[in-house]
Amino acid sequence: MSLLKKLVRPFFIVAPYVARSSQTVKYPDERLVFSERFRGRHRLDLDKCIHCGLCARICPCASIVLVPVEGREGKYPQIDYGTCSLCGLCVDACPRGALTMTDFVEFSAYKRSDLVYSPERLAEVPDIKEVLPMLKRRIRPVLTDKEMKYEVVERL
Amino acid sequence: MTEPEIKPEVMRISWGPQHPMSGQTRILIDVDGEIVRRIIADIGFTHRGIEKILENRTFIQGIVPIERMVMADTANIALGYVQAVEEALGIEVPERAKWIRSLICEMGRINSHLYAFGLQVECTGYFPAVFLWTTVDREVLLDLFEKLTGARWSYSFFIPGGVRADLPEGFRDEVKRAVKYLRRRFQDYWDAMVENPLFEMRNRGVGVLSREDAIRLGATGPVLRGSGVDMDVRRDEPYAAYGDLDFKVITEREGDCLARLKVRFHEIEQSLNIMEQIADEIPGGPVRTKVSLFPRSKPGVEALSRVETARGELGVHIFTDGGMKPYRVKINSPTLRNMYVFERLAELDRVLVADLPVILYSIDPWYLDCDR
Amino acid sequence: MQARSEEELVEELKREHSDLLVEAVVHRSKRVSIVAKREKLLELARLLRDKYSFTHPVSAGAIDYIKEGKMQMIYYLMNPESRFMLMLRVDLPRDNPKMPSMTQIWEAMSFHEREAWEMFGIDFEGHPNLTHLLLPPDWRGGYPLRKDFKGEGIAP
Amino acid sequence: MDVVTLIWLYILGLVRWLLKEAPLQVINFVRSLPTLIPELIRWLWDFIWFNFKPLAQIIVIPGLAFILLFAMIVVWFERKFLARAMLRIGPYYCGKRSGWLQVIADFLKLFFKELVIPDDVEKALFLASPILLPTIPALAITLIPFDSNWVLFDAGGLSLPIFLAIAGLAPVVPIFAGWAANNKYTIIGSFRTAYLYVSGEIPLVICAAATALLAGSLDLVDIVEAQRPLWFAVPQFIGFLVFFVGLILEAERTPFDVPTAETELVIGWRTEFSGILFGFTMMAEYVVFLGWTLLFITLYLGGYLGPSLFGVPLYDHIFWMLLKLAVIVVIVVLIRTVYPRLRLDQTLRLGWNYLMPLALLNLFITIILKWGLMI
Repeated sequence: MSLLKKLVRPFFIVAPYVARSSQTVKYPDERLVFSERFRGRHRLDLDKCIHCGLCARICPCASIVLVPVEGREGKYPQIDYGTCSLCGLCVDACPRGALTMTDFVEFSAYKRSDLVYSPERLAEVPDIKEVLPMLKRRIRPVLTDKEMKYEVVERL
Repeated sequence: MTEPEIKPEVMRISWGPQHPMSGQTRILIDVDGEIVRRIIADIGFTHRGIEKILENRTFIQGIVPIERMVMADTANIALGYVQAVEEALGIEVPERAKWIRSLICEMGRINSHLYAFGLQVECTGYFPAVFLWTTVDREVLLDLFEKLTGARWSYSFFIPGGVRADLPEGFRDEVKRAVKYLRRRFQDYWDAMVENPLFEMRNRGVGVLSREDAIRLGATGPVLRGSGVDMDVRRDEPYAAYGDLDFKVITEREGDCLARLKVRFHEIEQSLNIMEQIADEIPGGPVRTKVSLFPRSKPGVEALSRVETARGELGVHIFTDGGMKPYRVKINSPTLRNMYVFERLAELDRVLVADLPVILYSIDPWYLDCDR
Repeated sequence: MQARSEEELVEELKREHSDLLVEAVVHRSKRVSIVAKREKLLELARLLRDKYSFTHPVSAGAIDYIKEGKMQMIYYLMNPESRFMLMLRVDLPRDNPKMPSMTQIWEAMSFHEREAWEMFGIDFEGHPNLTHLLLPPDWRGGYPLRKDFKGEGIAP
Repeated sequence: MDVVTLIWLYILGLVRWLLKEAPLQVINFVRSLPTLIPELIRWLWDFIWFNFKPLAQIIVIPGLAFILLFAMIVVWFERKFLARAMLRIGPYYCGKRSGWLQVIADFLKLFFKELVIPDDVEKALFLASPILLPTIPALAITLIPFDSNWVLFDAGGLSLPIFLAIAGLAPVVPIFAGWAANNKYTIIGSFRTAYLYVSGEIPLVICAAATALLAGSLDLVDIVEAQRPLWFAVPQFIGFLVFFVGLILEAERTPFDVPTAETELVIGWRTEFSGILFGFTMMAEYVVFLGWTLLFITLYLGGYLGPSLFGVPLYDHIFWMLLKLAVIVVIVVLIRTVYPRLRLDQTLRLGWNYLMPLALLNLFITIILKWGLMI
């Protein structure tokens, strides 16, 4: 008898799942809002940088190189996102807080050379609407006792 | 690997690396009809020379490459390395940092066990419903990781001298809520799968590894505990905050695939308990002692740190020569030990072709860990 | 078999089998290191397994001391009762690293010895299947983990 | 006369005919065209008119369109339903939210994919078997009565045996296919198929025999009509369950999809097929499933019979058949999410140790029942 119960019970557990809300994030249409500490693309504050080169020294992937910038003195970090692992050690090492990390993750490019971000390019983060024109809403996971849902934070 | 000779009465099947279930390895099996006579594990497809890479990185830089060993269980692997570095360099860690480390390690353990659990279930031939459920539940943990460390997978969060940041605001409540949610979910798994008679038929008595064999062949982690050996580094040699935490070491006596699955299942419960304890009782204080970014070691020091990762015991043995980089890092990876057990299982127990993926995933292989 | 503590084991070994070992120290709690004489290694290993019940092999690996001109093979062993890590070491000359295979004592050392064979060039006598484990079967590039291996360093 | 002279005579005769007679013939034909074309059209019209029903049956139900549509709808439903059970969405962008176009897109993709034929395969058999695969069960489907006078191939009193005979041919093809592909996975898969069919088909045949015995006829229409007072699922409950398990086993669906077990044998005997050949094997799976399910409905669930109130039939229609089919599809798909796959030895043990004795018991009960009714 208990065998029969065990055979039948899974049906009653699985069947309600069909009615539950799906967990898929429909990415180009909607995008998660990442947490504050999220380690995405860097942003470089050119005015704060003191050209110490600690970021380049600590980078485990050797993807930071110091290059000169037109119209400014000293050398500034240039990051190759083809090798960067977004570990954030450079941000930790930065003594003046010139390097910070944003929640921008849309890196993909057609050429490998496009992944090398010059200091000027690092200084500004593009608006998300430029990169993802089809983005309709930003969502956030919300955990209730029974299930995980996504709630819409902002409609674009 | 050069292939050993084939006996005339068997057929050799090359199982992987291009196979839906083999993963990044090749397993040669000699089959006689449906019975597997011999298993030969041909590992090394993902060998990246992490031990050599670590010799060329400074102590702090080494955290990033070593995390690439096991992506599902980054925290435990990184902790092994960081602890070895701390021991070699003589760095003290504040109490609160230790607790945060334990919290992340337990979350990582659940994450990894859920992955293993889902894969083993899928191997028995479930349409991947359960695997996807575990993926969804891992999402809860990944969100927590993201809030705490800033990354979902390879959070280079542990650093010699502590952790990189304190818990964010309200994080303890979120941990408690996640624990509550996950507890409720695991009841579904237990009812729908572990107690499913067909699932039991596929797992019970399959790939039996006796206690003596488990010790003799050097099994580790859930494989060893599934065979009834009560061995867990967290308790035998407490590191991080495990000395102050209250948990049980789970063992099962049967030594078959179901026992290993149950060990993982109950370990997840224990990890949830630990998470709750940490959220309740975490002490205050600083989370990081000031350590130079480029620490210099004393010559001739060696430090072996052992941690219990989700796959078993990981040992990181660091030798220094006085430079800024380690002289040699020896990694005792858990999967390599378990792969040897897997290779020998065809001799110890009757293995059918259909049992092969179940046994393989019951030892929870992570080939990147195995090949390093 | 009564479980011995680290100090007890070291003292007993020193007292009774001083002819088999060069050195036996307790590094810290739970870490014992024994340096064996190369020619008496098998005897010591058998003793450790049978008398001191170090039946649980953990791992093995080598280290290349290029300045001293030696290599050290380290076997990590564990007693399932007393649970401390025993490091059984044996010094080998760098120009002729040859030693008896420990697979005769601990079967599970097979993988680790194959790894040491391909990475360091240590020749294990009596190993049943000394073939490449991690490296490709046609690897001719030398021994990667030796210190004089001309590998690439950190990429610029 | 020798042969050469004969040939010359023949050629000369032909030339003479061409010069003298042929132009007259052509002229006559052209003259008679205005009368001939309406004749032809009328003849065609009559042909279609008188043969409309079988033609419609061949094309629509239970013919090609129905089988293809069934395969497509089940594939779509399975993907969508399983995705929901896994908390996913399933096909989404192709064909709005429902993703129905995805099935067609996949079919087109399979159709235009490169056909990779490995070097050392048995070429003729390798190419023929995927085409034979869906054909054989499709032939069996023609015997199923979709209404009391909607039987495409009315074999009368032999329809049940012929169905079983044709459907029993189907497992031979995978064995050939697996052997022809000359691959270790396909060989193991095809031998598993052989084992599986032998253990599954005999209980099915015994169960079918029991229903025929109860109905007193081997004609499927008679069997359906005999269920008018009560569906055979009730008096033959054991047979009903055995047949249901056996039908999943025959269709190689999830608890018993041993021959194509993905986790160990890639996809079993289908491993080497590519492009449209793979598409055919995929379709064959659904056609086999359809065939056995239709027989199951016919034998146990009253076929085309609608619900009846106290013995008064409400409305018999093909619609009921399709409705019952849909319900069974949902149950079988749900089983796929709930149960793991059994091993080969466990499947065989189930077949021989449980299904076979139960089927015999069912037959025995039926005989007693029939005997009791006769007395």
